[in-house]
Amino acid sequence: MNVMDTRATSAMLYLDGVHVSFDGFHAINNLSLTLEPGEMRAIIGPNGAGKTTMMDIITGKTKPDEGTVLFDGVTDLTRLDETRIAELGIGRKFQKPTVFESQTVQDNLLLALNVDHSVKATLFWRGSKAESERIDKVLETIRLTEARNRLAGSLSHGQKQWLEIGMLLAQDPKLLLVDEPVAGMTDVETHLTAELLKEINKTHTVMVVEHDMTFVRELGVKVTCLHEGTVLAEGTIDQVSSNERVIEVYLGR
Amino acid sequence: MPAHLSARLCSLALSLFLIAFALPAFAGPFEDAVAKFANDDFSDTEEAIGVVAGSGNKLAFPIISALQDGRLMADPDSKKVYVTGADGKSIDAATGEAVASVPDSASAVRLNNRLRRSVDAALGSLTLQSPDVGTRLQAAQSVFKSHEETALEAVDAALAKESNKSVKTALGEARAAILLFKSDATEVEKLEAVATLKARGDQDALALLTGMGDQPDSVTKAAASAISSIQSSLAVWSTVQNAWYGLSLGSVLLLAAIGLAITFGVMGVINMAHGEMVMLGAYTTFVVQEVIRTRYPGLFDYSLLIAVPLAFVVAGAIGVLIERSIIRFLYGRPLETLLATWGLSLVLQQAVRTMFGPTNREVGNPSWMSGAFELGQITITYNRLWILCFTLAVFAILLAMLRYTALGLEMRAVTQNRRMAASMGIATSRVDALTFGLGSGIAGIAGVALSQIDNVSPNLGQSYIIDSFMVVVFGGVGNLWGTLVGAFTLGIANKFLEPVAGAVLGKIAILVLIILFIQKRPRGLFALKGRAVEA
Amino acid sequence: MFSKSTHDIAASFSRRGVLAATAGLVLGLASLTGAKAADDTIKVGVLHSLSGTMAISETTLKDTILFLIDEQNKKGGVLGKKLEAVVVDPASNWPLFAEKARELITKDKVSVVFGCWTSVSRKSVLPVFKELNNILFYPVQYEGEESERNVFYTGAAPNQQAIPAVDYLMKEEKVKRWVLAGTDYVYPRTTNKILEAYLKSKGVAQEDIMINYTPFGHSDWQTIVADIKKFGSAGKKTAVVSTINGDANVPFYKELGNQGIKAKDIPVVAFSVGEEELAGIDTKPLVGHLAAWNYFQSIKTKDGSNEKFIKDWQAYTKNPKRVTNDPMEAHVIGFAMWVKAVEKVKSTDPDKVIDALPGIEAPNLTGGVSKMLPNHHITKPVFIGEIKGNGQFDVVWKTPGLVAGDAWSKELDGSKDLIGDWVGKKCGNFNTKTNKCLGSGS
Amino acid sequence: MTPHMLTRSLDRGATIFLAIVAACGILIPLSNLLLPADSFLQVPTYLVALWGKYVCYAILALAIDLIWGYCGILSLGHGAFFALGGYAMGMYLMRQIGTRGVYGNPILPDFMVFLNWQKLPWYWYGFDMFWFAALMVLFVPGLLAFCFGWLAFRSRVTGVYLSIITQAMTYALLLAFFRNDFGFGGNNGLTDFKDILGFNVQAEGTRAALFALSCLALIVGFLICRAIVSSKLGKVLIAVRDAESRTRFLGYRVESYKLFVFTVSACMAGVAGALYVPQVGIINPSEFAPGNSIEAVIWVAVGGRGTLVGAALGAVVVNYAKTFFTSGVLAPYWLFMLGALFILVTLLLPKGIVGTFNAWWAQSKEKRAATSVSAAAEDGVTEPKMAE
Repeated sequence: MNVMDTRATSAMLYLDGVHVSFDGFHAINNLSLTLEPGEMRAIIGPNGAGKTTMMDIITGKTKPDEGTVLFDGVTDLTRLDETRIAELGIGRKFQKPTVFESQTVQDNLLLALNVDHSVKATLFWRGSKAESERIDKVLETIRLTEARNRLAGSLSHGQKQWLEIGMLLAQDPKLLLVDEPVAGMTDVETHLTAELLKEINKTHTVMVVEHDMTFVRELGVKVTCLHEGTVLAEGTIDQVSSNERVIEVYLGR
Repeated sequence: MPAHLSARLCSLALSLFLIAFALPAFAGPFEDAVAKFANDDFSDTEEAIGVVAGSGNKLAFPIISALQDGRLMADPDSKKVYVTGADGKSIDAATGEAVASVPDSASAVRLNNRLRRSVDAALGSLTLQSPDVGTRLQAAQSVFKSHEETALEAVDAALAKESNKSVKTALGEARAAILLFKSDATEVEKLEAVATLKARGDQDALALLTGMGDQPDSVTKAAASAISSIQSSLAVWSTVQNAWYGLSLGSVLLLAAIGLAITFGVMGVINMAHGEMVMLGAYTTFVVQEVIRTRYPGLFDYSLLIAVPLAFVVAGAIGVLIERSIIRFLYGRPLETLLATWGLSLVLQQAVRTMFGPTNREVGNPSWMSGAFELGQITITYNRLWILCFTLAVFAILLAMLRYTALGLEMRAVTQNRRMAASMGIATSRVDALTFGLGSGIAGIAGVALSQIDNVSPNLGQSYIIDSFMVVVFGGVGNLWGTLVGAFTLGIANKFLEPVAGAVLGKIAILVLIILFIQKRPRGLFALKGRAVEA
Repeated sequence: MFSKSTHDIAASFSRRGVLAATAGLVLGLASLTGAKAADDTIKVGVLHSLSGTMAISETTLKDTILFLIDEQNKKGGVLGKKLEAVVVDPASNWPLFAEKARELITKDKVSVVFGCWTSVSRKSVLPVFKELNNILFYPVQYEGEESERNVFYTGAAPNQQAIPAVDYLMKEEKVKRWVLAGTDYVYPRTTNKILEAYLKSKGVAQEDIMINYTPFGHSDWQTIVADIKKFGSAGKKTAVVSTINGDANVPFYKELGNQGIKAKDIPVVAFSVGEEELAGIDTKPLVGHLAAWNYFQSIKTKDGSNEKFIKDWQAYTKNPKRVTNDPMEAHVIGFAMWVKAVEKVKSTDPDKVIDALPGIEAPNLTGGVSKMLPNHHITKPVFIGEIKGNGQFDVVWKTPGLVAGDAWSKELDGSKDLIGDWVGKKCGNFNTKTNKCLGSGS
Repeated sequence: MTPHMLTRSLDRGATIFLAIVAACGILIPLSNLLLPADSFLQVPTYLVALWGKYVCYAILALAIDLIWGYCGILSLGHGAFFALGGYAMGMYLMRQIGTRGVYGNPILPDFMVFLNWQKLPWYWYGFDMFWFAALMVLFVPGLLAFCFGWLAFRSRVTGVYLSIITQAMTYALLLAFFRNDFGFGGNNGLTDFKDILGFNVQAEGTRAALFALSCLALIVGFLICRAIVSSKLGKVLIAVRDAESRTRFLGYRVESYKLFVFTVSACMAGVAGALYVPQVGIINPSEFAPGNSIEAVIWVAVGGRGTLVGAALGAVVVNYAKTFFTSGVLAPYWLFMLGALFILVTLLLPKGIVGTFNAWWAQSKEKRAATSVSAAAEDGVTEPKMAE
């Protein structure tokens, strides 16, 4: 841990001593975590470990009671709101797939493109070739080219998950926060998703929250285990899964 | 001038002429005065009261008290006046002789406010030595109010004999009031009077002191200091009074809002027909009272006790019916519920208008809810006090119900996690219906209480719906304690603003404050926090 | 025609527009049909709210007109034709009043309209009556300051209600201190302005007048009643002149009763509280409080006209407890005057009837005869009644003769030189100083 | 508005709607003015005024649909903006009366004269000029909406909370305008208008012109709404409606978008009110009554939320029903019918008339939905969810 502190300034994401509580319940307790640029990190932990709340803190949805959250070594995220944080380049995929169900797949991606998001720009927007090319590319990546004109609400669960990942791609953020990307997916889909994330990781920093150990193993990246709002263990999947306390937490006492 | 009126004036003039010339030949001043009651002229009646009361005749008391109760009958044709007793026996007022029957042409001698005051004053000095303590106290108080010099003798006589402490104080104050206005009273007497009134220290004393006119310097000075001391104590009391009014208004708001706190706060149903549930409760009260009036008049004081459960059942049953037939199809679409229930409120209003007519219906106050008592220098009306107690009781019962009964547990389970509750074997649709019924039933109970202070008309509900929503939203949706605090906060704030800004501006100010407050705390005073809220 | 054209256009687009176009067609046709008036009857428009906040007061007036028409038809109608009532519901909605008035006159071709209660509803329909030249009988006491060619005001003007009431209190009750309490709208504002000026002219000091306004439907009277009590305990006899409107009265009187303000201490004289309003309150604690009107149900008449009217009315409504009130009497007078005028000119043509109406006399229900004046107001007696325990009034005072209604108050600076005279000057707001007809009245 | 926005906004449904409105706007006044009064095809003046009123309501309904149907903001206080626009116009009309008021005062309106006002309050200055009043018709509702929205949207007041405080806003304004001291004529409001731009407001020609103008305003308002909802901004609005926080995480400043449409919508409501006042001849505080605003929302629900055409249609249908039921034998029962209509529409036609029709149409021609993106976006508005 001490080793990491010295590299804090160069980290893509840096959390230190973060606390948050709801009505006396400590959801996050002295959480410290660092993510290097270009890294992919898997976060595991039982229900209520504070995984989603951590993401809420990073993306500005929840304000921590105390602690430091730095992005790119310089930006204090605790002072910014969701929009500003998204503009800085942090994209998020939700635990429950959240796409704009009454709009087409293509429009979902169009909305996600990281172009000027001001009211004026969207009001007088006219599609450009570059934009449609990017959308085509993303559609291809997430294998939804055929479904581009379908309403997002009519997609299958797995397709929705992918669409949401596709929206992240269109957003092209520096840091991707991916919450349970394979929940409810078939084995084949899970495998494809792992491949997709690895591909994405070539150009982006990624944080994945996931329960599915097969999937985490397939990703083959450093794993952090959270419990009761604090880091329980960190290391390779094998190191973490052999950690006694982790076993205790997962299997109950 | 209409013909009949001039005819009446002519006959009046004629009869005056007859009285003036024909009667004095065989009657004394007392008999003359009594005959004047038959003239149906307020000035004559007033004159007659003065003469009769001051005559010392033993018939004076029966005549005046009969006059007060509308038992003094006068025959305009024969100029005879009769006192009818409660037992149906009558006497001739002038002679005291019993008469067999009062002629049909006789009617009760009419009074107006001025005469009522004269009657009070006259009865006051006549009953100062009544054997009954209550009557004596009342007599002393009416002498205090009228403070006529002529009563001084009677007051002094009564004071000498009086043994009861509170009557004695009242008599002392009456005496002080008389002396203060008596032109030939000595300076010492007047100073004493000022001191007595200062000790009394209420609005009436203040009124006498400010209105006493020219006095010797020393008295004026003493009065000025008494006035300022009374005024400063009254100022403190007025704050207390505002707080009480605020509590009272808050209790009305709370009562109207509790039902909504269940249907809207707990279930998330925006029930625009909530006000109509209140109205149904009020109409239930009306029907109950109507039945009691016609069939069992003795039970009138219990009418509200009977109406409360009935109103709960009526409004609750209609609530269940509404939930089953409309609202259950609209769960998860709160804004659509708003529209449907708005339509429903129109239908219910018009239904009541068709059944009971558009005009206000009379709902009486039972005797234990009428009147007021003084607490220090503030007046507390019984109906407001009872409504406050009633509201708190309803609130407590509701809380206990939600916490300790099986239904309460199921309700909380269903509202927190419907799917989970359903999978645990709770019949969620039954719980929904019952919850909505409970909210509506409580609104019905509120209607019983509100019928005591407001109109019972088809529009009754409309006047409470907006306020109720404000209270629930201000307090924080889904939190009964928030509703309680919200209601009392708004009530008290309103009542402290009203004397400063006036009723209209005060209300506007409250609304603006709520709007601004919601900016600060978008989920109300007692908002639930955490991720669960967002999900 | 427009329906047809829209249909043509729609046809060329068919598909999605069909629904909208058909709807338009149906609606258009439906509104065009039924415009033909039957010739064998004379139509009488009834423009009173039957729903919404004003239904509480206005529904009775609708029934009154239906009753009067029924009675008239029993006598053979007017000019040998039966009268036919056309009832609409303007729903206490002021723009709807204007719309319904227009509909009554243009579509239903009514010869006269009896209607409105609030001033704003009258103001709303006024331009319609002027434009389409028809007749409105307005039966409610109001703030005055108006005299229109097409409107006949059968309710009281301020000088037929407010001023006599204050006179009575000054004379009979020796009142020296005044609370003018009202709902914040035009009638109380104007009445209080008039009364304030009048009281000052009688030597009442400014500090002895307290003016208080509350919003419509005000229901929490605790503070104000306490203020009145306080104001009343300054050593001078105090009275409240109440112009509190409709719904707010019940909670006001209940609070008065409960806080123990007896009429003999601080009497309240009201201009908007009649038998109908009292039917909703237990009046025992209110005995002795006053109201000023031009009619009370309890008034006994020599010829028994009032008694007969009440009996017929209760028989007609099949409700032996149904009360009568002042605006009802205003409609009775207005209706009788209109019938007489129509019979006089043998026509229902509005211009002829309007010209014939001033000078027409009709018996009122209190044994006198009211007369339509050139300013389109009528002469009325003024009564002061005390509330009795049974919800009725006991008349304690009345004006010696009939009082002529003033369209323009003599107490207000803006209107003291104005008169309305539709006979000689043909002008509703004639300035007697400059001898000019002001504004639109010309 | 740039040309590409115009072409983009006009799909078939929109074109038909505009054609119908334009036809009404031209043919009804012409028929009223040119045909003899006894002709069956002549539209009587009272119908012109009546339909003019409906058209104004339709504009208000469009304004509400823009924010509710597309952005999920349920305002229960939109009547306030309507009324403010109406008051701005009413003040102009009052000043136009000049010396023709009953007291002949050249400056002060009648209600000020008889309440003894000595001079014109400052906020009445400028309203004698039409351009100023016309500006205020847009500016006053717009400013109020901007301030209100700036506060509310920034602090993320949403859903029911927002609905309730919009209701509080209009209720507070209702009470304020009832106050005679406020200087807007109290309960009686502003009335007895004479001229507008030198034309007699009562004249048939003026009425016909006002009707045509209202239709024009409806067309322009409709085009503005279409331009907004068919632009990318429209997609963002729908995104905000369906998943507000998701939109935020994509980097959209949701409050700016809401503020923008809320203000535009308020200005439209203001215009509707301004056109309404000369046609009905009165503006009074009851226009601020919360019930009126709720009713306006119901028009939109009846016609079909999120369809624009439906909103306008709903306003006309409900108000026509009201006119129809409040006369004749049905008069005592009309509230039953209106209430039942609201209940039945929400229960049986949750998408409203046009929404249901669209769904039916889309179903019968399913493949059509896939061909055009914009048509799909409109047809496919299924079950709009309440914003969080």
